[in-house]
Amino acid sequence: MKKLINRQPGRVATWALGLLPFALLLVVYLLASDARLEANPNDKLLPAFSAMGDAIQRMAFEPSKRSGEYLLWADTLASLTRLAIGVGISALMGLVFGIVTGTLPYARAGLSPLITGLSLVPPMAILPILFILFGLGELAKVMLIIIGITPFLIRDLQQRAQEIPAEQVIKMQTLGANTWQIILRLVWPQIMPRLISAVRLSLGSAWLFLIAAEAIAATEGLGYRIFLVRRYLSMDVILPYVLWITLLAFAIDFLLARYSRWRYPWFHGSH
Amino acid sequence: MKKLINRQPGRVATWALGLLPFALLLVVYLLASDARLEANPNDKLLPAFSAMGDAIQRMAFEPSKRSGEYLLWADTLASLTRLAIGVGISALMGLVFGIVTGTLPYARAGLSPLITGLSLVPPMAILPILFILFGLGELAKVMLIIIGITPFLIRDLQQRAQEIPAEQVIKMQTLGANTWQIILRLVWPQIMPRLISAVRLSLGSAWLFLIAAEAIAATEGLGYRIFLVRRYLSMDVILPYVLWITLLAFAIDFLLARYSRWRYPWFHGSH
Amino acid sequence: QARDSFKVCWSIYVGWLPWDYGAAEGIVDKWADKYDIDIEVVQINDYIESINQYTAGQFDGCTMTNMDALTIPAAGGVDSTALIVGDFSNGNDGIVLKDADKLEAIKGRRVNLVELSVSHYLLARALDSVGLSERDITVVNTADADLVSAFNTPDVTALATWNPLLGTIKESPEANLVFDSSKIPGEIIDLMVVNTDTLKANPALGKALTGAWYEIMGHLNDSGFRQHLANVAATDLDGLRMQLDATRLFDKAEDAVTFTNSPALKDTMQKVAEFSFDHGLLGEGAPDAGFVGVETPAGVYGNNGNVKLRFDPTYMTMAAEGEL
Amino acid sequence: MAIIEMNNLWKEYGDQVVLERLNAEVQEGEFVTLVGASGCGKTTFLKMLLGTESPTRGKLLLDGAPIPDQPDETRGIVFQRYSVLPHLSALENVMLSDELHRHKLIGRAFGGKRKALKDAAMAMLESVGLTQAAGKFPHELSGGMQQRLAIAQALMKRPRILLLDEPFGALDPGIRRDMHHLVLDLWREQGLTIFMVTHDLAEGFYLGTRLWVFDKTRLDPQAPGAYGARITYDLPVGDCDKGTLTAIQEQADATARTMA
Amino acid sequence: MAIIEMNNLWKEYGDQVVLERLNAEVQEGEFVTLVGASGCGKTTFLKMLLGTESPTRGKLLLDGAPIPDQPDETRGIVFQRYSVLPHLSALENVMLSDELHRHKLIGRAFGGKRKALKDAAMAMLESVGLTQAAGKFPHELSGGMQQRLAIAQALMKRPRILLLDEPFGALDPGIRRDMHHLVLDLWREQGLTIFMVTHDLAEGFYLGTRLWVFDKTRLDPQAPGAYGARITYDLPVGDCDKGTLTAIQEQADATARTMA
Ligand SMILES: Nc1ncnc2c1ncn2[C@@H]1O[C@H](COP(=O)(O)OP(=O)(O)OP(=O)(O)O)[C@@H](O)[C@H]1O
Ligand SMILES: Nc1ncnc2c1ncn2[C@@H]1O[C@H](COP(=O)(O)OP(=O)(O)OP(=O)(O)O)[C@@H](O)[C@H]1O
Ligand SMILES: NC(N)=O
Ligand SMILES: [Mg+2]
Ligand SMILES: [Mg+2]
Repeated sequence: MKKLINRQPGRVATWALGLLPFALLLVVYLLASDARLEANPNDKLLPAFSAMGDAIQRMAFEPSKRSGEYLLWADTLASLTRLAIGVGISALMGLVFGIVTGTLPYARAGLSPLITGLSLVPPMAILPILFILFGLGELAKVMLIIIGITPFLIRDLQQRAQEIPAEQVIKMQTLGANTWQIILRLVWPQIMPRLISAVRLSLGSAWLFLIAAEAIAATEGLGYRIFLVRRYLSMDVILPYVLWITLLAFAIDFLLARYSRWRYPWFHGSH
Repeated sequence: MKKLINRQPGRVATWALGLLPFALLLVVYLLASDARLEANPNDKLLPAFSAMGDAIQRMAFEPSKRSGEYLLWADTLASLTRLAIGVGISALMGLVFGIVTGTLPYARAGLSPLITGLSLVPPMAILPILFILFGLGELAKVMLIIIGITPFLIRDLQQRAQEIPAEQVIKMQTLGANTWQIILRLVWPQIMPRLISAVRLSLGSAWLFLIAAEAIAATEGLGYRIFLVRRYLSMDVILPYVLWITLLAFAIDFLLARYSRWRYPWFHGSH
Repeated sequence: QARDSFKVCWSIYVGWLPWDYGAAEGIVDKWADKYDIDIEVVQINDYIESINQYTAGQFDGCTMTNMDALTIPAAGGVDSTALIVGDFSNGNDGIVLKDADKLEAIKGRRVNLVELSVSHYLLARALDSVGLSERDITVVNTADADLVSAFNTPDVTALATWNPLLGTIKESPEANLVFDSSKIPGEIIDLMVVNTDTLKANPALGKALTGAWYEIMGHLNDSGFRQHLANVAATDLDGLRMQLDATRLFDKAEDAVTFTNSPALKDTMQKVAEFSFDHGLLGEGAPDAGFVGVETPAGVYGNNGNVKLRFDPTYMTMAAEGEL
Repeated sequence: MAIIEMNNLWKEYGDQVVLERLNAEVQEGEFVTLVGASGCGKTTFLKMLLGTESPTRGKLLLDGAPIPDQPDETRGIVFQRYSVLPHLSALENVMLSDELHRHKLIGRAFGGKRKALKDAAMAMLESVGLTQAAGKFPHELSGGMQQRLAIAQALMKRPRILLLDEPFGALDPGIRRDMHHLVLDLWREQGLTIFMVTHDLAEGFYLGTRLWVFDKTRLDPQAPGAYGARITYDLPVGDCDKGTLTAIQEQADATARTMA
Repeated sequence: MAIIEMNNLWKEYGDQVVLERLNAEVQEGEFVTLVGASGCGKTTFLKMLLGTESPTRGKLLLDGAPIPDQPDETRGIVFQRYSVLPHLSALENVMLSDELHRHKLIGRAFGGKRKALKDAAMAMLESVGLTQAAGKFPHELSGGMQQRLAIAQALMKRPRILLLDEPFGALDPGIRRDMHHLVLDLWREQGLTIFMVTHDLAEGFYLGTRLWVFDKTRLDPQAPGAYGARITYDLPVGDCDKGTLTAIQEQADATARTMA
């Protein structure tokens, strides 16, 4: 018998093992839900799958009575737009400041302590100040994402820029490059795939901040809906929404990973 | 003249440059606060430093009338205890599951997909379920931290365990080690400093979840206090609390880094 | 089934603050001992979460308004009894506008409030009173803890909320209170709600809670009591007085019994049920506003076969008659 | 009986043939050195001896039985890098195998037992000249010292076969010659069977009792993976003239160029 | 006038003396090979020529003036690793210096200009035998091809001085010999001045017109950093017999052992 550490499951076993815990979770949910519904047929905490199916049908495929919109899609569009703008601006700032502080020692000396300090401030605790600065409109929602993830992105990309082998920076200089050209033709292109990795890492937090922002002041969005219906414990809506968010998060992560592999083969080839 | 990329600031310049943005922030705050207080002496949004001083005096050095406690310290103790328990349990789970999935291919096949799935679920969206599952005691407050950071810790440590060079695993086997011994004498000790790095990375999220949990179900704690006095827009209390949280976060991060260097010189020596 | 240990929860609102005094001063324990049971009184920071926890069965009783009692536990199938009718809001909830002192000016504005809460109900009633409807405005759901700072931003020109947030907002020179709950007295009612089955099996719980509550009410004018409440609410004595003044607190059990027995309660619950139904709060399965029956001493509103919320003056009557 | 025996041994990765038709016997106590162009399968061969890779055809026998399909204490190994455990001091690295043996559950010794293991380990460290470095971590040691430590660590387990994969490739020429003496001494003392891969033909000639050259006898420049390497020379060392050396060198170079 | 001149040159890191009292002149077109024990300061010396390290005492002159204190296009370099830019294809790597030169702001050429640069780059790639690999990224190339690319890239800038730091250390012996021919051809064609560090004494003798041995003349085993290395041999190549080679070897080995 091989030692456990040397034993590799086959293809089929890998799939089966991977699906098993999900199947178990499902069974546990079913049992718990049945037990609660037995005791109180109106119980809202662990709705039956049929109730969730109804809720999905209602939210996704029937126009809302109030606004005539298909709520799930309207919410998804609103949230994804905010997420895209927030993460996009953060990525841009992370890129610019990360490159500048990672490449230029003087910029690093001036900005790094501030960024470190800011990265430690819990954004949820300073919401009132954020409101004054950015109002309560779309900007504010997006701003919470930006404030939440930009310091991380900057610090990560600064690190990555500093990790570019000194040999390559020297090489650029021997080829006649000035500082600007070193940034443009060495640091920036090499940071791009690392930016994608950093964005992938920060997406979890971005979702968190998005949901928090939508819980604060909004009229649509996935987080808005969840916090709104939480008022009457509509788990039949919340659970499918959570699943949907999880799926979206997974899809975005997957697409970013794919894009990076396709666009930056040299990065993935050498790692 | 050296190129900008080659120019290094001296010791004094580094300090001066690093402090400059903080000084600027301070000045901006003072100006904005003065302007608002000029317009409305009762303005609560940007209190004068004297008002914050009074608040600190009241919260930190005078016993509360409700409980006779020194609120700032009681809140700090409560929050740090929750943070320590939450992060401690998460670290333990991260360590155990990270090692198991990182070392044993069968465990990885079975658990990795589940952990990946769970890591994508936004914990804020399933708060009601969490509170019902775990009650509203200390465990529940801590649970949000645990659910928030454990999937990240497990995935990171799994990655790190997988990165241990195969050569070393083989070497252990040629020295007669079985699977358990390989874990005990190779994987576990090598993962420990990496656990500290991972914990440092996750502390920001841990604070966020702590504050969110305290906002919902607590009667003391730094997050509770901030959300309590937010109803009165008591920025004179909120701002010092936020600063204090930032300082605590910084101190914890610093101590962990120091501890790691002291305890695992071999890790830091070779990186 | 009979038990001897219970948990009730409360959240920070002026009408419920006395529960903390009762717990801290041992009054609740004293009454629990008297009936040979244990009662744990738990503060929950987030109001909605406290109701959710109660609805999910984590607590035997919880403080909430009449509207939330109908739309959360009752609509969720948890048969609930309003054991103690503590007060009704008599100015504690209000609508504030910037740059206008007439409610009519709200037309076309975005109104920030906690959607589907009593503020929303208040707004609906207010709009009604000036011949407007919800279509004339836009409701922006805003978390209660953030309403005060939200008011400081230029984007926000109208909002509806309750105390102490309302009081803090009114301090701002820009704020004009254009409507408040004193114009709809008795419609926003603050209750101690307990699970009906639990109460039936354990009358001792009802007796102990009610007895404790009216003993606490006896301290209403003590300075120690007021100071305690002010501290818990993180305000001062003036702030507390302002909040109490806007609250019609039934410190005498007789008054609460009279209020509960009056036919107006049934009408109020009808309005609330209709509002809730219009906003989908009674659940998708609800065919009409009367889907969830509400039992009041003046009769049942709605579906007799599905009564889930009961206003039961039995225990308050006992208190009024000194039988506890 | 031969300690190692190969019968028509093949190793393929998918379509790519790495090694083909290997046939040889090695007796206990031989010192076999392996040379060949980069990528021709020397490391792959060692991995099969180690048990981390399995032959795809043919037989590889240890004492006449199929070789165990995972590493164990019969075969020690020293790699070019990662050869000692970075989190243990030099002394702990050398004590490790005894500790694992004595205490199956915790893999650690304490008290008097520890003292005994420590003495044995210090004796081994002395024989490789690392007494002074006993308390240091590997990252505090130079490359040569790390490799001496790796050898000491492997020998503590008294393996029957020692596999060395370019163990001195990263070392200074001077240090390398010192290591040669060390390895030869230990080999003689302990009666080991050694397989050692090297890039340095001279080293191969100097150290071994037997030199194997791995090379492709057929080469398709369009599809370098179509044919595998074989043992093209199997020389008892001493039995070679300058001409052989040059011939080997040129043949290996030609292969390397085609494959690069 | 000498292209490079050293007058009583020292390099220290804090207390540690790395190089001391170096004096020499190098004429344009010379091919200087540097050998010496590991850690004796060869790379440090190249860094001073490159301008990334400054002398702590004495003078290092280029054309009679202090050498620029940062890298520029007069001096090209090829390292043992990281020698080409991983995110550019082979062709782009070679075109890079021209693009940087033509378009200061964007460092990129388009259209007709790009075509011209491309042709020049393809010619250079051909001269190092990489025509086939023009479109590939470095990670798709073998080690030897990467180093050929690095040399092509450096030579496109037509530097006056080319610095090579063990450029072939990681290559197969056969491939290495091919590279020797390539470097010698290019050196002759372009009239370069070359400084090349190597660990392989034979390589040093074979390639250079002049061989420098860096070694410590004074050694304190208790404090290996107390004294620095000097140029202990400065041999015009060809002018050496077997005895010199052995002597150099033994001396360097002794130093290496003390320092290890
Ligand atoms: N796991 C694997 N999967 C696919 N191909 C592999 C694998 N391991 C090795 N190879 C291929 O097998 C061939 C032989 O590799 P090996 O490492 O044995 O060569 P080597 O002789 O040790 O070379 P070097 O001298 O560079 O160490 C190479 O072409 C390599 O690409
Ligand atoms: N930045 C630095 N700070 C302090 N000491 C340094 C620094 N760079 C190099 N040294 C020291 O200077 C000495 C010479 O290093 P150098 O890299 O020049 O040696 P080398 O001859 O190139 O060795 P090798 O053959 O191993 O490449 C070494 O002892 C090294 O530890
Ligand atoms: N309970 C309230 N808002 O009156
Ligand atoms: Mg190999
Ligand atoms: Mg060097």
